[in-house]
Amino acid sequence: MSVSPTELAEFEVQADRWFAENKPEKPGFILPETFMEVGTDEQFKFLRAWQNKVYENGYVGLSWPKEFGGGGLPQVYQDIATKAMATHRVPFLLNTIGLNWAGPLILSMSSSEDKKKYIPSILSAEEIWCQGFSEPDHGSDLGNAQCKGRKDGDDYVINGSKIWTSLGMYAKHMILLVRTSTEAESKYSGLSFFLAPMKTDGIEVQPIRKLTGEYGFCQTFFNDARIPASCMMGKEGDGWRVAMATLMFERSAEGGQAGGLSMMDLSIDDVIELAKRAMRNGKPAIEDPFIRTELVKLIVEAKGNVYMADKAEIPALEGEWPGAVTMSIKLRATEFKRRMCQFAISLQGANASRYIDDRAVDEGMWQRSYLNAFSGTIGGGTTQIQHNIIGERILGLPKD
Amino acid sequence: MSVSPTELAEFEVQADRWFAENKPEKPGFILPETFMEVGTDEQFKFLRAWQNKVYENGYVGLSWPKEFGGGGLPQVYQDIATKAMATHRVPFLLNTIGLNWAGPLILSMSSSEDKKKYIPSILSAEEIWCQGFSEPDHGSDLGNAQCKGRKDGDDYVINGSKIWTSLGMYAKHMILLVRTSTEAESKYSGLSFFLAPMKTDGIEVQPIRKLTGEYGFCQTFFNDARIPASCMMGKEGDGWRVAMATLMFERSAEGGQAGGLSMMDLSIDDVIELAKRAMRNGKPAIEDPFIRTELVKLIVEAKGNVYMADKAEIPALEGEWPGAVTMSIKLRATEFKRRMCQFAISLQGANASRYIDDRAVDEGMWQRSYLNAFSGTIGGGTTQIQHNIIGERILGLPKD
Amino acid sequence: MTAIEFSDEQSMILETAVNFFREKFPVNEIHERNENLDGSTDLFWAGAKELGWTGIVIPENYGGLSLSLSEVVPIVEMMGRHLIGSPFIPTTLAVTAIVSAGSEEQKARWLPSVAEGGIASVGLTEEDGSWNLSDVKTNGEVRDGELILKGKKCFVLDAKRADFIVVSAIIDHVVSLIIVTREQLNKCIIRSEVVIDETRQSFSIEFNDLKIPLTQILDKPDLNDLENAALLLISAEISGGLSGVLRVILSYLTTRKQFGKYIGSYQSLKHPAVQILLSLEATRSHLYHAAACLSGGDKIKTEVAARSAKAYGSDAFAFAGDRAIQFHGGFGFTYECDAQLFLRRALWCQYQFGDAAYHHSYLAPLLLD
Amino acid sequence: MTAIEFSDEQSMILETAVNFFREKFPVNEIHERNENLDGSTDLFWAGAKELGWTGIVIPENYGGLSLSLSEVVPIVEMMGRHLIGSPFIPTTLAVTAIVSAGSEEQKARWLPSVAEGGIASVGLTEEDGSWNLSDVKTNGEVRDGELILKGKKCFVLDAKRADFIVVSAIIDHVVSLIIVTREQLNKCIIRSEVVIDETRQSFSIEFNDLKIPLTQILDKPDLNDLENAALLLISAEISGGLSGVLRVILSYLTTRKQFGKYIGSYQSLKHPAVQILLSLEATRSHLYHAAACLSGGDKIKTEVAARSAKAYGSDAFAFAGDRAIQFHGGFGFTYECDAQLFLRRALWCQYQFGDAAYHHSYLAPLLLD
Repeated sequence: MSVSPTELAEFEVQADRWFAENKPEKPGFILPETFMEVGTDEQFKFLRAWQNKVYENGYVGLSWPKEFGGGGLPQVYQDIATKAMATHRVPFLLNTIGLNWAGPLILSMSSSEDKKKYIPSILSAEEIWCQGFSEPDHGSDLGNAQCKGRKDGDDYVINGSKIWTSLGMYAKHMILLVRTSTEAESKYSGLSFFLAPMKTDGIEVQPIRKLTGEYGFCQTFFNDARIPASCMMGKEGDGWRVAMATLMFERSAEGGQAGGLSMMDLSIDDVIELAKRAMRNGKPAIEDPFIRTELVKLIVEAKGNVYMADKAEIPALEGEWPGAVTMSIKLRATEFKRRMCQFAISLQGANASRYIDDRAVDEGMWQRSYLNAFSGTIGGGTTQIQHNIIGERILGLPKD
Repeated sequence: MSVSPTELAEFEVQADRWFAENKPEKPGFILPETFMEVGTDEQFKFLRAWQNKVYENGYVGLSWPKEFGGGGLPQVYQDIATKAMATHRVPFLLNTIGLNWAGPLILSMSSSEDKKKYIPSILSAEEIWCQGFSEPDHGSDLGNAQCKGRKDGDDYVINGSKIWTSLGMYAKHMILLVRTSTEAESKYSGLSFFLAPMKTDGIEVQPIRKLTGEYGFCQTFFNDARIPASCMMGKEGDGWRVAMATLMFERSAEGGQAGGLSMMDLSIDDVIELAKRAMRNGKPAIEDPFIRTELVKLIVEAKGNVYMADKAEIPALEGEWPGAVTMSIKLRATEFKRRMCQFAISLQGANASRYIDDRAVDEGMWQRSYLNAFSGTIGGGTTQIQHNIIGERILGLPKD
Repeated sequence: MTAIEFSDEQSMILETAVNFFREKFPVNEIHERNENLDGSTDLFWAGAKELGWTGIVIPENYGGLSLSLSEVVPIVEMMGRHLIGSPFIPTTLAVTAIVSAGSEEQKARWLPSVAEGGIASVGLTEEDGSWNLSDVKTNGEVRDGELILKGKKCFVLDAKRADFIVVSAIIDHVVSLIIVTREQLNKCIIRSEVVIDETRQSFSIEFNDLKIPLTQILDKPDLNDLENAALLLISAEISGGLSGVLRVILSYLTTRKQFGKYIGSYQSLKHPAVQILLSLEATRSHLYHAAACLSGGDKIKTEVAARSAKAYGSDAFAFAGDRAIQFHGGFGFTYECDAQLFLRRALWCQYQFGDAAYHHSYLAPLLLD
Repeated sequence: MTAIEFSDEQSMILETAVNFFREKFPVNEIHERNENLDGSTDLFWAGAKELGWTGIVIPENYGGLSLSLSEVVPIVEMMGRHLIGSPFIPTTLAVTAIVSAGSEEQKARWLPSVAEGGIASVGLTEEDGSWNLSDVKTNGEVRDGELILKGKKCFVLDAKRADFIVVSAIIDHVVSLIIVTREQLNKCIIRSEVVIDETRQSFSIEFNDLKIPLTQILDKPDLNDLENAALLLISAEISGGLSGVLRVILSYLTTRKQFGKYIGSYQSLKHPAVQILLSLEATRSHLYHAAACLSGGDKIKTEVAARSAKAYGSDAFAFAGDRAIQFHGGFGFTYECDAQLFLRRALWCQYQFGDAAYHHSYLAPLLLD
């Protein structure tokens, strides 16, 4: 489909105006920054309503097929809408796993029937999705998943447990990785992948208290839970391949995601702004030479990450180690955020010791963000594992 | 032997005066900072003469037995003499391997006859010692030494090569680690240890050019070199144990070394002094806020290393991980030196790009010291291996 | 002259403290203690009283042991090791202020009760969070033979339990220290503060023209001394905290397997653990050197040593706490994991009484000019 | 608007450069080339002439290609990759100065010869090593219709080969740029300098009342432009150098065994190698962004981008060079190992035209105020 620049420009103006006018007022409680941090019912309701409104007004799923509730437009429309969300710093879209993991997966491999069944309610946030990959004893070692599924008639009987299921309390569906054979050739080929209904006898969800003191993740227990075999994605034993495909939607810049803001991200600009407000030795912190140097270093690093994304779009500049930039997006972004929050805290003098409270600087947001930042440097393959992956896959270094 | 404080105080005054009066003039060439950097005959002659003079005047080997040419005094005398050398920044004592490795070893395990044969000429620098542990293909992996010794009558016939033999061109003796059996129970128990005479047919020494551009290390080649079996330390197969004992003389604060200055060490005070001379943006570098902060951090780190040595002397402060301080001396000192030299270079503006030359800042000493600093972070077990050793032996972490 | 003089008293106290905390405050009960901070404090305080710890720095003639802060250091270090958040530090600081700045009458009036186990605290920080103890907005005006105190103090630890607190205020353009009694405190607005370290009970106190007898003004306060004392005690807490968090890290690294191997065998975890160990040894060395300087009485040396210990130690502790979370992986992200307790403690210690950058800026002229 | 606009010309030149250096200057002959710098330069220069590289930034009417420094960047990057130390950068800087500040007459006089393959250089640094290009002590006095030049310049690359050099001097309290010809240079004291990067041929030049026609004074010099050009080209060299040193590291990590395993399997080597890779990607992105800014013509943006690229890149390169030595173990300590060549190059790049700390201090007001 060809896109006229005029139409795009008009859409940009329209999106910009809509988000400016419809940005929700601050509710009376602190909002989470990502879908992984939704800890209370009021937060959940607020965010679900927001996604629904965004969808009803046509700003999410723009590139998804029309027949399944999408906009049927080129990706560039969604990019414009997402950018407007970021510009106006509106809340993120709650149904992240649905929009960016399960949705693209279903669109790429399910039957038309299943697409009709799942996709529209993902977009409207009517049905929330969660993810069941990690297990308590095999954190980063997905291939070693031990949660078991035994074929029994038309069902698989699942036993075991999954951890870090965000929105587990609210989700209607889970993308679930299960070991259906212990005698497969390799540990990977013994895995299968399901779109599992959460309202199933034998599935129990227990919230986990995070290091921040809040809730937001769950542990999901399976006790002889019967999942229909028809819920399997691909064939038995395809689980690893499907899971990897799913992870690619998240880790890299592959297409297919519904788009939309997935986090209310703090940027280095927020830190600069804080440094202007914060006082050090009776003067704005931003006048302190040490703080200036540290800020400059962070800004240069942040800009480097932005420019890298642009460089990755230019094939001629791919260089000797192709893939380095895209494969390191998560590593760079999450580690940068952690350090940035640490630095932001250091600007607050003795008040840096405060925590979530109206007397804390920015209501304790920086402290909370710092602690939450570990979900990025740990979840989805720790920083240490990311280094291994890049070292081995991109640089060709031998395995440990 | 009891020591009277008055006598000690007198000796301190005496030593101080002697080094003040006898500190050699700067020769017309740059002096090396350690025995590993002696690259020219004029440097060698100058330093051998200096050690000889120090010995003749009774300032080295003070704690070694009188009958073998030592001073027969308590260790504290040597400590005082060594401190005076450091205070007056006189040249280091050339015969380092003899004084601090071979000498203590011979004193602790050889016959009285051998002690008489070797010890006095170690102290006088008449006979220079070198070390033959490392091999070209097994840098840090001493236990895997492949240089072979085959018993043949009263000799061992040696074949193979050793690397990083400092003073190899000048040495009369080598402490040598050789594989005398390939069928031993473990790779360690196949090793034997010799005090090998360098003037042996089949031993050839080839100087190695260092990254500094200078010479100072050698590679030693053995081609059917016959070493008398009587030169063996301990029994056949004891080599690993003897080598480890020898390394302990160097790595930790164990007693037994002859003492004396073993390097002309640059300290953080030299960097501060440089920062006062160096200019940045038209003002002394020491007035620049960034440089001040970096200097303070380096000073605090350096002080920490000094205080740690004192803490290690107090058993009540040993803490939960005994041995951490002594086992990390080399690691901390060498890494600190490397970073300190890097920083010193950064104070020199565009002149930091100069190298050994009279137009360079301090004649290019800092650049050379930085490059030479890698001998510390690589030799005798790299920094990476030191971390492993401490992690495994002190913290009890599992092996790789 | 060695940099660290470790007295027999210090040695004995350290040994006692090691055993006391190991028995009474085992590390595996940290979470339970946090659920019941008051009960835990009672338990600690009873033990401290029995062992004479509450009177260590109080002169003998006021019922104390006439020892110095150097002998308090091992206790605070072990408190840090076991993550105790009692009023021991604030009480000791209040006592230090009175011992150094109080008149004989004042000492006689305030010290004996503490030696017998009373609790006290200090209020030195204000709403702007400035670390400079001379940045004081709280104001005292002498009127009709009384001091009228107006202002607000923050981060006053254990204010609800304290028999009295020592607060800073400007009187006649000079920073002064004033004792405020329980009775007087009861007339103030005291609000609990939410702080990152949940083992702390922190409060803000608002003085609205609070009337205080002039006899409660301390004579010749030396804020520098008081700051050094605070830095020394926090550094002790940091040193102990570093041991504690390293122990937490090691126990996970040696028991948790990933990809079939103990995670402690991976160099990306092993090597930082070694760095933490060495930073602990360095922090501890700075700490006991600072303690020795304080005993030695040289003010400049003490300031250099105390600031160095705090600057070095607080960065090291923050690093260790941060890595503790990371190295615990998913478990580290839970409230249940001890790692977060130490990270929160590290952040508290880092940002009370000045962070590394702040102290570096004060060390620069002392070390370089 | 993306941050990096990569033109077709850049793309073509990059491809040509990659192939040219791979064929003519293989990395396994670096040591041999260093033994014969003049021969190596001749070889390079002949190729550069043939490919039209010597005239890239020279306007068409003076025999050049009328392209910009952005098109020079890929060439310099590949030079850095292969550790070439030719007069290409100094020549390009001299040309840049004349293109931007010269009159039509001056351009007509000096540019065509360079387009045809002449060599030039710049003298902007003096004995004090100041990075601020306005810190100039060399003095020019106009007397009897001539300029009398007095002073000393350092780090003038390839001065022995240059047909002319552009030097900075104070004339009437203003920093000016002056062209000094070969003939005039022959009247000066030119001394070879010992520099850390042995691929460089660096010289000091002393002017003792050297007489120069006034027509050799460049009209409207903009030192900022010249600095940005220098920063851009050094950043290009750094970016290429980072690739080069990473390749050296990787080839050792994947072939050398220690304790029975390839050393590249150890995380303490693998993870820093990844850090170096990512720092290379960041440096390269900053570099081509800066090139785009320079083409775009916004002066402030260009300054920010050029300083950022140099600040970030030079620290990254120095780190990589340092680690290259360390990771090669004993072999890294030898002159024979390529690692030292890259470390020396890194130190050269780090300390010419300002290090990271220096540029951070100039970036601060641009980014924060």
